Amino acid sequence: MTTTATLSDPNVATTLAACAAPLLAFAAIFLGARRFARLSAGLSIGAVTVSLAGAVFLLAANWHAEAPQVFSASWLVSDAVRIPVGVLLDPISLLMMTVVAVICFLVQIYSLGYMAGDPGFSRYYGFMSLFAWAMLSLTLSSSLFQLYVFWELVGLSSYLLIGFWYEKFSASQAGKKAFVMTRAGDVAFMLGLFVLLVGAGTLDVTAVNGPAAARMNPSLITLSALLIFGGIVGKSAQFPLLTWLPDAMEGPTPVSALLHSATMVAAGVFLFARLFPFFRQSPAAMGVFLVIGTVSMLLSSTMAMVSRDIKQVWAYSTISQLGFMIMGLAAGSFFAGVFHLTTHAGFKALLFLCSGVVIHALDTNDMFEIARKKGRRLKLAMICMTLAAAALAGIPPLSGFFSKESILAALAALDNPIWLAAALLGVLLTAYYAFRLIFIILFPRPELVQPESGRGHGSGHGAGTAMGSALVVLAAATLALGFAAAPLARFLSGDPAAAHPGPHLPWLPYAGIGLAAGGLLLAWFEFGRPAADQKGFVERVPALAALFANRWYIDVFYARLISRLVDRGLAWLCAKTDQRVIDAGLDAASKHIIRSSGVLSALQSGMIQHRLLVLFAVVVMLGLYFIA
Amino acid sequence: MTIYSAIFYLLAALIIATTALAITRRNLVHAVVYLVISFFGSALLFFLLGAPFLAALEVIIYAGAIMVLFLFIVMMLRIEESKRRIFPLSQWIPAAVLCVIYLGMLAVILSGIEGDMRLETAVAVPAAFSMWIFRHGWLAVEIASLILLVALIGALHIGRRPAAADKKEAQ
Amino acid sequence: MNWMAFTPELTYVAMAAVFLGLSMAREDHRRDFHTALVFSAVGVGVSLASAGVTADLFAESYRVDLFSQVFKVLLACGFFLVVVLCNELSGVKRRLHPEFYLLLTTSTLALMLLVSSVHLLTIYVSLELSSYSLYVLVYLRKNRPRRESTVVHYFLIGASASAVMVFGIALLYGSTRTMYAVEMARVLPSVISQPAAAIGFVMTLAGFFFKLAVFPFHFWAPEVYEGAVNQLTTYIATASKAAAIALLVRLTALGDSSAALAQVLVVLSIVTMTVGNVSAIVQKDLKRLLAYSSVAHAGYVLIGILSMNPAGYAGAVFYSAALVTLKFTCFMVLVKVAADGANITVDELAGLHKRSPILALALMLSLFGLCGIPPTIGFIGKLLVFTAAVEKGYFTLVLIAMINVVISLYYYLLVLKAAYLTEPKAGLPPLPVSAGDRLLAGTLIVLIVGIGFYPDPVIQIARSAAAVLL
Amino acid sequence: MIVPYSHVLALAGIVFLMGMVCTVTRRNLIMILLGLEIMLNAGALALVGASLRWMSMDGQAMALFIIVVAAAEVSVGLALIVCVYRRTGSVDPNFTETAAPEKPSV
Repeated sequence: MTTTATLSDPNVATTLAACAAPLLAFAAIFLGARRFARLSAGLSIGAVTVSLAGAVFLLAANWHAEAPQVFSASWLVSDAVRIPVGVLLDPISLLMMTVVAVICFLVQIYSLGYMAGDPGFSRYYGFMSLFAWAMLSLTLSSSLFQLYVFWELVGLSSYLLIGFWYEKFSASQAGKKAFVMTRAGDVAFMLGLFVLLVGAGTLDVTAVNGPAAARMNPSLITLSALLIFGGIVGKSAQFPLLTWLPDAMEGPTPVSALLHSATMVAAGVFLFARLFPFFRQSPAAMGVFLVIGTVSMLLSSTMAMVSRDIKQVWAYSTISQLGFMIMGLAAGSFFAGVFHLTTHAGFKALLFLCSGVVIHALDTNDMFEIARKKGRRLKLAMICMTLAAAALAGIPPLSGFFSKESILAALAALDNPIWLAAALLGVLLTAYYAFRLIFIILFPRPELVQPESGRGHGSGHGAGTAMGSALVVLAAATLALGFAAAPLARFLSGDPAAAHPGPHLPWLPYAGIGLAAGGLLLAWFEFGRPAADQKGFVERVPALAALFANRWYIDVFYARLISRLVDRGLAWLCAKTDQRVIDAGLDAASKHIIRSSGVLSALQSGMIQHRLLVLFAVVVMLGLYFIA
Repeated sequence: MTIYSAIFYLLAALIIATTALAITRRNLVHAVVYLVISFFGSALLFFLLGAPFLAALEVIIYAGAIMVLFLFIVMMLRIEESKRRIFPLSQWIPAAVLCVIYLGMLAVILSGIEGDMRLETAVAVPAAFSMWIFRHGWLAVEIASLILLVALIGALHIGRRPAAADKKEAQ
Repeated sequence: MNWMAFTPELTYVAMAAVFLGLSMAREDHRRDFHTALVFSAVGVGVSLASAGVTADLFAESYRVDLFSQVFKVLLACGFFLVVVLCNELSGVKRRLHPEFYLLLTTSTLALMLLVSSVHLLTIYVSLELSSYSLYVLVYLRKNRPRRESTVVHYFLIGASASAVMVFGIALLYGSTRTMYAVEMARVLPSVISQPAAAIGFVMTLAGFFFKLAVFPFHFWAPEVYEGAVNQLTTYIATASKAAAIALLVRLTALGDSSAALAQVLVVLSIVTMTVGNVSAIVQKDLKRLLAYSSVAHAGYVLIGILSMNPAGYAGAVFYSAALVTLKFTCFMVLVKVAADGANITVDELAGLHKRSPILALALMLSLFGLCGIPPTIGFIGKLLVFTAAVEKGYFTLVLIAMINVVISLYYYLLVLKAAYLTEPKAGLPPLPVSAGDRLLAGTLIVLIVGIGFYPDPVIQIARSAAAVLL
Repeated sequence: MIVPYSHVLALAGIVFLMGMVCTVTRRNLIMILLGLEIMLNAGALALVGASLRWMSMDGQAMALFIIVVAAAEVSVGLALIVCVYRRTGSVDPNFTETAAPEKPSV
């Protein structure tokens, strides 16, 4: 049941303006304004302000809307082929749009300070606008094809943004890894869409969530749901594709805040929420999602417990929180997942931006180093970071507590208590690793603190006005957002009671608080108290520490698998063909190989006669195949 | 078996034998001379199959001009005898496999020909053939002349001594 | 005889004659360039003027219809654009410029004759004429190590393909009694069950597979792309490909009813695009990378052809137009960046966005087009081809093709990354881009995006051209 | 009455095969070129046979043009061989492996 809107409708006009503004800014920056850094930043921030205003207006206007609104047109390719394009305004897309617009806006403001003086300042803002456009359009897409296109565009712009600053990123293994892993997920996503198209005959979101799926064969539903979930796994860095995210932290910190915590990686969870009714048709698939979410959440929490790199810790925690969201959704509570998505966007962006201030000022990522350089002197950043970490850990009355609690409630509704247990363990671990980091920085061991003179160049930087204001706004959101649970629940699912799904277990909030406090206390005992030797219990078991620090050897596994299969196999053959043709003359050793090795390697050696042989053989084979 | 079929089989044996000899000779001059005989055999076969004009061209162009050109180049380059195996192992094993598959394909082709009547004798009189060519294949004749022109230019530039070319460039 | 229908070809004959004369005259490369420019511009005009003509010439061995004329316009445009790039033909000795233009002209003439030929004899000799012109052209590059090796490989593979084709024609003729395409279309369905006809048909296609660089006839592509002068590589990647597509479409339309033929083409298509894309990933030399990407695109085009329905043929026609536009744009950037006529590696594109924003933009859009990202002309091409295949039920094939598209995204993005993200080496000046070049780049950008947004007119032309065949 | 068409085709097919074998096995550019000539000749043989089968001249015309193209092929091919020989002193088809790097010739 949807309302079909027309172009003259204020909602649609606002939506289009909000989406198009960043694109126009991107075009303007690249066509002319590139030489004027201030103008570029102004254009970009102006555009994102328009988007923000549009998003807020839409949210307000549709706060009490009864039915989702669809504006669809079709792109006439030819009279036989047409591609539907459109805008779908429903609670989840409106909420996500607002979140994206807010975070984009704040990060761009923050970047004014962070990126000041960078030679690529205007290009940075250009790519930021491109990203904002792609991400906003993704949230509003009415068909899955359109969503896929913007999904890829988001990937592209994130590639551009990361590579923008860190030359080494793209050249290094890390860049390739991020690209290959997300691409692997995208291939699955694409195949899933294909199966869906074949099975349901449409890619329209409302149709897929509604009548079209009902006509589908249940096994096809499961198949396409699992494949589409592959895309989610890739984008949201879930198990088993989780290792690219920590590596992607090489990029500039505002980019990490924007892409790798609040918006881009959350696109995966958004897609889950977007297709929630469809996915729910397949209990088997939902079971798989629950397992994957849980495994990712626990694995990444353990990894975060031993990392020394401040951004890495937040990256692992992002994976783990995304795992929480997926658990909530897979447990059947639409609201729990989306609410946690919203609150997480706020406090995780805050965490990264605070870390950005610290890193910018002290020029190091290592938390012990930060402590040594008296990171706690950066008061605003440290206060905000502590606040956000408390929200992450689920300490009331911060936003994270409420959203996590609703996920716990959703999990408690399941028959099998193991999921709830796993989630509670996750709460404990989260509080532990979050406060481990905070305590290490706040309470450096006195003998290690650097004398006053050697503080480096950083002391003057601190958080400027632009950066500081972004922090304050986010901190306020972290404080306040938790109390918006009931109205949000009414908005999202039309029922305020959805904030507490499942049976009412009076002990559950206390259990959550208790475990969070337990984790906090453990961290205090090991890192915070004056006599602490700042050595975690994990580090006392070397094998365990190594296991966690090496990310459960997932990377090693991939390296073996991929390098054997891809690098050594296919790519090696290709490279070798190439070398043999071009550089054969330079390589005396290869001659020996040609003579001594078997037929196969000779075929790859690029000798003209072997090529002719292949040519003739294939012709003959084709001829035989033809008549067979 | 008519006298014509006897001649055909004789010529076929000759062609196959001399071609086989030609492709296995280590000495290039021998190979070329065997091939000349093979092409003579083909020319006679063309005659038998009613293409006297083509038979003449085969002798004049194939056996005459082309093979003499080969002979000329072989003698001019004075290529020394290679001490290596004439068919390197890594090359002839796959080639042998290819042969077997190819012969299989040939057998399938031959067995699949429908209405395999014996060929009647007939002659395309050169005058009629030429008339036919110019009536139906006029465009092809013109294109062929362009091919020869391009080949001429190509041979001229490729075969030119680099030193001479450079000297001229330097002037 | 209707000579009007033959004017485009006659224009190029005249051009060839003029350059044959000039090759014996005094050396003057500006004169050569301007002459070529004028003639090729006239060629575009004449082929546009004769676009609507239909005729049967030369004892019906030569057919002028909408299909052939569309491709002639495409070829004339491609040739003209390549000549425009020859402004700084520094890869060829100046003394040899007339020969260069002469052979380029004969090759274009041959391709034009090819797209109109409906008799196997004419098809064969036209194909040979264009091949021989290209062999010699590849040799004309100066100061290129291993030049002989490149030409020898190209020549041997080409000659082998043509020998296979000759034998295929012999088999085909032996079982169908005719060499006229029209009659063959009538006879072939009744004899395609005979192995001789079927195998002869596949072997006959070999010559075009060679031109289009379909596996296993693609071995020449990387070397020749790398070894040839940049302008010539442009020509091989655009005009020569378009003509090969035209002929493949025309010939495949003959074997229309054969499911086995479609199967053969499915296999070739899958192998071709996979080999092309996987090999492209490891390439450093930009021209080599584009060579492998051409191989991959040959695979995509085959998808349209093997669908064997009007939509598929129209898709293939559209795709060839898209390829000409996109590939030409890529190579134009390459030629401009490598101003001294040398080859460039992907890394040497570094900082292109600073050295020349418009060229960088053109490169980005053409690469997006080659990947098939909407809204570009390349996306529409892929869409048409894929929908045609899905219509015929080739789901698996389309899936594999889509996976290939995703793989190809990787190396296209690497090029893009070099152009946009890496900083240029210190001391590299901005590229001098003349007003004419800007105009050309701008036009191409508008074409790529404009047709991408509103492709309907072009699709209609492609459709009516393909309708002529059936 | 001569022989069935299939016998002519068999002969042509075997000759084609021999040309093919020569092309892919002999490590000598001249022999490779000879192999290509043999293959073309086999094509001409099959065409002339088919021409007689159908009593039409198309096949013979095609054979005629094959001879023309063969002449062009040999002239270009032999010129290339001479060129390669000048540069490397051998006619090995894999001459790139032994070729000395070319000196810049300006």
